Amino acid sequence: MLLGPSLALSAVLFAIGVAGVLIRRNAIVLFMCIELMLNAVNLTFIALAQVHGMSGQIMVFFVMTVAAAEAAVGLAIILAIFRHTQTVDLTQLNLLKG
Amino acid sequence: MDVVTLVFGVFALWAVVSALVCVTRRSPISSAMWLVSTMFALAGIYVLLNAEFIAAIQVLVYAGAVMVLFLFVIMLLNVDAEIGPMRRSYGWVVGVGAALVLGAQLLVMRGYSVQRLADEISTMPLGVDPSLVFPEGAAARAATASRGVVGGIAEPLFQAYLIPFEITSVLLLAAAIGAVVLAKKRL
Amino acid sequence: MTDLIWLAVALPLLGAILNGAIAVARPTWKSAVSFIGVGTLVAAFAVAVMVALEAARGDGAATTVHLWRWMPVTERLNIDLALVVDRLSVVMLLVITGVGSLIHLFSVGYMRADAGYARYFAYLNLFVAFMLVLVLGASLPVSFIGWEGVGLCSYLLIGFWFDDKANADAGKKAFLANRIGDFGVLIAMFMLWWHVGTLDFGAIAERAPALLPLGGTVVTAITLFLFLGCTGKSAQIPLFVWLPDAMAGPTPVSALIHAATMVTAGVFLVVRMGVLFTMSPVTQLVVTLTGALTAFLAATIALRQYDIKKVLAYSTVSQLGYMFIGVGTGAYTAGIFHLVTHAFFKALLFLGAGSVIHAMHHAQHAAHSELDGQDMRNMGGLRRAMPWTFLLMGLATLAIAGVPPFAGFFSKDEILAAAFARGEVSPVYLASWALGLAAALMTAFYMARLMAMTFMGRFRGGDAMQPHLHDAPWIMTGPLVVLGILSVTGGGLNLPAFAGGSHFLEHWLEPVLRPVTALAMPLAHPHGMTEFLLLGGAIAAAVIGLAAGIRLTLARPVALPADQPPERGLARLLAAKYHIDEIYDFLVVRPLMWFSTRVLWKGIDQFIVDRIAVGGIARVTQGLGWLGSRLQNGQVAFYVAMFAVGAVIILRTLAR
Amino acid sequence: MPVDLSTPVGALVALLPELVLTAWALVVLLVVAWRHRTARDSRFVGLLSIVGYVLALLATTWLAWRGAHADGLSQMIALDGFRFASDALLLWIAGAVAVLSLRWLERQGILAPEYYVLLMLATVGMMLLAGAADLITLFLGLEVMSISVYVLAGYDRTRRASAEAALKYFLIGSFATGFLLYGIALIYGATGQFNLTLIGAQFAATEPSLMAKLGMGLLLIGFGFKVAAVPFHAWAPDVYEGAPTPVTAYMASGVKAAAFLALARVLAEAFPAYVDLWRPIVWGLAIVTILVGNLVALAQTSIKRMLAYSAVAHAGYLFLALWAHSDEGTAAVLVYLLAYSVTTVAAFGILASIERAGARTVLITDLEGLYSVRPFASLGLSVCMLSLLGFPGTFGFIGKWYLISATLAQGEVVLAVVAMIGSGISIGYYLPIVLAMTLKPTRTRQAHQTIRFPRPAKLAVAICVVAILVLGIWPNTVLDFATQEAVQLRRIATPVMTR
Amino acid sequence: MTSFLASIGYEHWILQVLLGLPLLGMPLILVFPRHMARWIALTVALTELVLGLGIWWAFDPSNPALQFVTDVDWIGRFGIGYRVGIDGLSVLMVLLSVIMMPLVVWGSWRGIDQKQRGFYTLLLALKTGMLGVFVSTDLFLFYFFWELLLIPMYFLIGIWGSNNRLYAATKFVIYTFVGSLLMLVAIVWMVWTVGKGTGTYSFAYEHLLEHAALMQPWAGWLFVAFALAFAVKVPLFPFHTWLPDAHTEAPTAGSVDLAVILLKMGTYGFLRFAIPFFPTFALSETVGLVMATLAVTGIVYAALVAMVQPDLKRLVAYSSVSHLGFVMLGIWGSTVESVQGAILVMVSHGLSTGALFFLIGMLYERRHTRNIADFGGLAKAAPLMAAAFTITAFSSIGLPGLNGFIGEFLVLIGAFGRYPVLVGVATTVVVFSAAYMLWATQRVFFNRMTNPLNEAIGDLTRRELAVLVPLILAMFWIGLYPGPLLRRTEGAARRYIEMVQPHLPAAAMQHPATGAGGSH
Repeated sequence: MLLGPSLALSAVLFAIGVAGVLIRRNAIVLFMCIELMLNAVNLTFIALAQVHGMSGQIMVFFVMTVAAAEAAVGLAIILAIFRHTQTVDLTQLNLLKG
Repeated sequence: MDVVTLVFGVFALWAVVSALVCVTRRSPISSAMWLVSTMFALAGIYVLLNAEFIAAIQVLVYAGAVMVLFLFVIMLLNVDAEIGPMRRSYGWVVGVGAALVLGAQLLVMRGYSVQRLADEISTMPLGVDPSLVFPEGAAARAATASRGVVGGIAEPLFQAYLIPFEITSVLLLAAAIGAVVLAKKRL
Repeated sequence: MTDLIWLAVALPLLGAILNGAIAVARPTWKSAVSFIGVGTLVAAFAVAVMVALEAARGDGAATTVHLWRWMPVTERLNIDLALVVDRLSVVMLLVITGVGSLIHLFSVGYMRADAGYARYFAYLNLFVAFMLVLVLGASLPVSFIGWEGVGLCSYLLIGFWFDDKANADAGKKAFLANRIGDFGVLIAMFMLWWHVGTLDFGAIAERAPALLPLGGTVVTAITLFLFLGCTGKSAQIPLFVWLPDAMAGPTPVSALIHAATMVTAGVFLVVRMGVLFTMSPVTQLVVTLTGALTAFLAATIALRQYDIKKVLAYSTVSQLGYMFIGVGTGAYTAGIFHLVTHAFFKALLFLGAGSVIHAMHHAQHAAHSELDGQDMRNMGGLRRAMPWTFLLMGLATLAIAGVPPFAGFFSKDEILAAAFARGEVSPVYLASWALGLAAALMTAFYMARLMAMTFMGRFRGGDAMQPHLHDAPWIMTGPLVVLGILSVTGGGLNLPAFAGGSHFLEHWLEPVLRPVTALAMPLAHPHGMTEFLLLGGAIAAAVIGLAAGIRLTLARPVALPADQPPERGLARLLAAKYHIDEIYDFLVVRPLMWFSTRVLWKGIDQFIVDRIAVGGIARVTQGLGWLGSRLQNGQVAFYVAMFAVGAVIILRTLAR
Repeated sequence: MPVDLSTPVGALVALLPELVLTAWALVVLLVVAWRHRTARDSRFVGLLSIVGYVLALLATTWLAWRGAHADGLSQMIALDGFRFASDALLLWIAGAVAVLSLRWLERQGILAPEYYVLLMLATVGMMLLAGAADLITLFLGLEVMSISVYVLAGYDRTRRASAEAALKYFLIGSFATGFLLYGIALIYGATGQFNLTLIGAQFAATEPSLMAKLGMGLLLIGFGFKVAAVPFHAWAPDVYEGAPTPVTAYMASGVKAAAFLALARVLAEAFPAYVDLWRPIVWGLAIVTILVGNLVALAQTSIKRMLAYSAVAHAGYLFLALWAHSDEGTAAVLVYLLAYSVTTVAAFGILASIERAGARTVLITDLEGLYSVRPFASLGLSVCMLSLLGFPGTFGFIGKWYLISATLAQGEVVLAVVAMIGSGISIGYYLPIVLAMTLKPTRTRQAHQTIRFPRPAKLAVAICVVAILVLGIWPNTVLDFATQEAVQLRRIATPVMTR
Repeated sequence: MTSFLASIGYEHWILQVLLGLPLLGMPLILVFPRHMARWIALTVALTELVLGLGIWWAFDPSNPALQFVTDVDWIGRFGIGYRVGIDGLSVLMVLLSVIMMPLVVWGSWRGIDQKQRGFYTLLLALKTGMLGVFVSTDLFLFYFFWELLLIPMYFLIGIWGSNNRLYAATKFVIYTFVGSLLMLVAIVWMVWTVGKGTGTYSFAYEHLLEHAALMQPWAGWLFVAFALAFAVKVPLFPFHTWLPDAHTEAPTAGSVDLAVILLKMGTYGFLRFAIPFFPTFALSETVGLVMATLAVTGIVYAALVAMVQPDLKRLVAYSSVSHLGFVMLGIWGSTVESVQGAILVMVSHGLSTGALFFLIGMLYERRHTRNIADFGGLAKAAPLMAAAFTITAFSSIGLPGLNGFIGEFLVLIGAFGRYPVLVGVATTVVVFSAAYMLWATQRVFFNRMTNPLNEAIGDLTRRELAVLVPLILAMFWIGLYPGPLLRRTEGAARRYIEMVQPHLPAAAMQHPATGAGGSH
């Protein structure tokens, strides 16, 4: 059933996603790293669904929906900020601080 | 080592390498492409893990639709590759360090086998039969076998998980309105 | 009649209130003021006489008159506002109301022209009321009302002409010095209450011998603290400095408060607390020695003073020292005796000086002179212009110098004899006797000097003033005459056996002092040769002093203040009063002010508490806040890193 | 009225408030399709949306009045007093924010009435989040809310700050969602369940497994982000400052309330057995959040930002009630959230009226002398500050007292003391606002002349301020109600636990 | 009188009326035109005075328990009630507040010439708060009033104060608020502890007091929490630095209320709550010594600092610190005498310092300065004022025959048995107090008049006399015949001592009348 290896793989992918979020500064790439994290979690759900039944897979279905919705809104937000600043470099987006 | 494990290993390596490359590429486009690659690898694993329907959606919706949206935006904005180092050096150290520690913390779950899970969930003494503890898993497999992949997932989705399913409609509506409001040129 | 003793207090108090009201509402009603002011005092004197007559008839037992419950706190602390009439308080009562009446009368003339006439009489009446409370109080707290009250009146009267800073300063100084003494009295009260369980004079005398070990630390401490109070009120070392300054007040005030009555309160207190003092030999020693040193020191200063009132002031300090030698040696009667006679002749001297100053003042006014009307160097030869004053002051001088048979002779001799007799117990008493004798010599000297400079020789104030000098009106001279008679005959009050007397005062006070006598070791009175030698010594001192004083003063012409050559050596030190004021200023006042300002206020209050502690907490908090807001740098990466670190910590905590 | 949630009719009944609101949102959306050009349109839509909240509130009331409860296990959505109380709380907040937005949007030139639709959808999400009996519903509710609020935060498209706020909120929010989701996955793995009650039952019967612990931790981290607990708070000040002011009010009160209510439910229903495990974490979060929130608030000059940090600090106080893990604690969450939301809405309402179109953020110094021009506004804001400070006589005090009471009842003194220290620090930034308004003179004659109080906002703020004062003196009704509802939350978990 | 009052059910409504009338007056002031404000305030104040004076007769001195008790549920679910009542510890403070009220209004009659409505509204609010603190017998209610007071005081100082008012107002509020934060924790903790022990969760004072033993394990911490709040309010050295600023910057009415009532709340708190709840800890050897030492340090320290103050109000403020030190010393002296003395010092300090602040306010109205150096020789121009000031000054420094003496004497004599050395040190203040007061009096009213501005100042007006004369009469009355006051406080003091008696360590001295160190 490959439960352990799947969970391990998902942990590794999640960590890589987190690392990406931590080190990248392009908002879009950052968002992609977050998608990677979600994918890692999905893998966990799928792996666990083997023992717990269909509900895990259904959850993944919902997660994908959410991811799609987030992508739509997120990319819209990125577009909106790009209109203001002509950049998606997060290091330059620090109007708000203190 | 059986064939399934071997294939899993291949897919896993593929996924990890693709993910690593994805987060380290300067160019957003190539990052996106490597992410797609990761998703394909994961879809392969999903098949190994008896989630054929999800694997299909993964390819169709995720790798297909969502990532195309990403690429579309990247192209639209014509974002160049990041210039210079991605982060200052200590940023790298902190970022990678935190991620490594986090990963290590989560990686302890590699020790989970079905048997261990069964032991933990069950209140009975150690060494119970997992199939007794996880009847739902067995039932799901049986349902898949009898009604096909889609039927197995559809029934609970539209019965037990009807409410969440309906909520997703609200979610998508909100996302649609939001995206439109934010992205359209003039209000 | 004794029950009506409260009238003696109430009458002057009423006078004070009425005069106070007039002072506020109609300050020009001077006749009414005189009538009320003197009238209430004379009425009080009448009450006193009647009470005294009744006391003379009785067996000498004390009568306590309860007026109302003052501090009914608990069963054990239940202080009534009560007055006690016994033979001691009767003596004081008579002196205060009697001499007080005379001085009030004198004041009518002396203060006539002053704008604050009503206010003056209000204060003076109030003083008498408080003084009577002091001597009549049945317990320490009640007496303490009077004790502090007279201090208050003294403060008000010294600073009567308050628009001169020096006067106001003098008043404040007097009050503060007194307050230092009051501190002692308060502590003594606390100790008495906790150790003897009562603050009633009668009860203390009754219980103390049983409850306190004879000569023990407690009783010594109590009496020493009480004596601290006495040094304040009665101007003894180390607190005497206020009295000379107190001469800033009107002269009748000096006569009444700073010579006849208030300053003797300390002596009175020692006698009142005789039982306690007798129980502590150490304290007795201290009292005697303090008295002797004060008598000597003050006399030396008086030698080189030119202000007529200052001379008298130091003389008062010196004479008070005598009284303390008396009460210190256990010769309480002698102390009281000298208190009474001193009241007569010192009041007379002050009033006489007042007459002189009054005359000088008038003359100055008429001649538009700017001279200092109190400086003896500007006087001289006044005997012709003011014969009555000269005569009466002369009598008083003889009395204070201790020339027999004037009043001072007997009382002073009795004190010195007692000190000499106590010499067997401790050589300190002998030393005190010697100091007292030396002081007596100097007393005679400076009094003779005063008389000589004032009344003899020729007038040095200039010709313009001379025609305007004359004796005071009879309303002022009248009281002087009465006091003169008393100064001459006052010695009769306790005339010793060798002079054919019967020790009247001693017998009179015997019931009061009975508990003391029971405790004290019998004092061997010097008899025979010794007695006569002592007498001879005293007389010799007086005579030599007087003669020397007159001779030396008149030996060469007195220089005017402006022409005075600078003094050298000891004379300079004496003229500067041993620099004691300056020393106190340097050692106590300035350091205290510096300490309060620099260390306490600016240092602790503003710097340590406000800036370092409170401000520090505020600043550290704000600093932390600022630091926190720096961390909020607007960078998503940093926020996410913080997030990740937090996540790591939480997971670590959970999955240990 | 027992409701069988496994039947479609039962689900419809149970979700009545959400359904009503969603349906009304669709109606409003249709109206928007026709009328979205002028200020009047915007106002009209706004008013229309308020009707929706009222209707949803009526539906909630009806459910509560009928005593609706789950027949058997409550699946997906809870059906108990706590949910009705939560719904009512969230609906009133949303309604009040809509009222505050009524003229504000037009004045700021934001003429897109979809705003109100998004606000309604976000509210639906919040209600689902707070009422979720199942981790799936919880996740979806959270996402409905989040996505709508991401958009709302960036709604003022003329301002770069607004867009930046939206981006930051979105990125960090999605990041946090990943953690939350991972947590859900592991809990699912450890129990095989998504239903909170069943999870609780499972946990009650087993020793805490590694997977369960990690899952719980990740879930807490996810919630920690939503409630802006330190160190997951960093987004909050930036986003609060950048977002349009009514949206900030909505985030500070509504989003935080929904997250806390959900967290309270999760902790009470799913994790009661592991209380010893999560209490130390909540304890630590509370202390760090209180201290950091209050300290950094001290350093702020902008009122909005100051209020953002104060919101962080208040999240810290709320953790006290969670830590207590008792009926009092749960009731305290309700009471405190009500007190806090009433105050926050009023404060932001006044702040919104003071803002000028396109101007920079309002600084504390900008308030100087406000009293002489706008006495009622400054008095109102003063009352709000005192209420946030927890001053007796205000509703905020009742809330704070209740929190402390609940904590101390469990024998925990340190938390209570830290909360009080936090309060002590907070006077250092609440008082200067009162001081600036009432005691300082105006800088210029023209100052405050441009302040306009739209009538609806005025009404809403006035009601809030009066409520703060009245409930500060007579909180009985609210306290009784909260206690009654809180007990219901516990009643569901308890029988299962003892199984 | 007593029976008449009983017949109208006086004791049942009087406290409610006293608390409620100012609250009723507040909206009236806001509704009526501006010039009516002070009249309304005065009417309310006088009504309160007339009604409140009945307490003097209706109060039964022989009954040491709480009287005039009203107990109504407030937040019944949590054992919070509107519980009020007074006993010997509070009766004088209630009366004092009631008596001061018209005087304060009158004293502000001319001095407050702007924003009158706000001023009098806040004044009335302040009054309710002050009375509330003294009559509350429910800890929640107590805390409620305790904190509520800060608001009106904050604005009174902040709006109508002098130059540095913002700093002073902020300092005052922050000090007091921060000080009393932990008290809230302590109160709640007590209620829970007692509630768990007895099954009854109640904030009622009597209930908590009865079961105070249950709090023993935490007594130290709880006491510290209470003590911090009260010590700041007293103010005990070294928590006193807010007071000089607040006093100095406040308008006359604020200073007077601060001095007369607010400061007493701290010492009252010690007597009412902090010590009776935790006697074993509070009166233990060490804690007692620390508190008494702080009290005595404050007494002497403040007197010395007062001596060198250039500002008249600041001087009086420091003198307040000194006087309140006596109260603290009396409380820790732990004898009936010293406690009675402490209560009496609270009253007499109110009278004399109140009068001093009124006088300084009158000077300020005339000359717009409080700097001592700006005055001099005023007695010539304003003899009545000089007389009033001198009498008050002497009352303040404890001249026997005036009010100040009785209290201080009782405190010192009562505390001497326990802390002989400290009392000795404290007694030295008779010198320092005389020094600062007389020096100040001299520099203001005596000496030569050098500043021509001082010549024109008028003497006291009739209104001002009406403010001062009652105070001065009261000073004499208390100084000469304090029996009626002492009788009213004795029961409570005795009950208090009996309560703490078992917890007292052996005293340094034993009174010979009883052989016991503490009680009678």
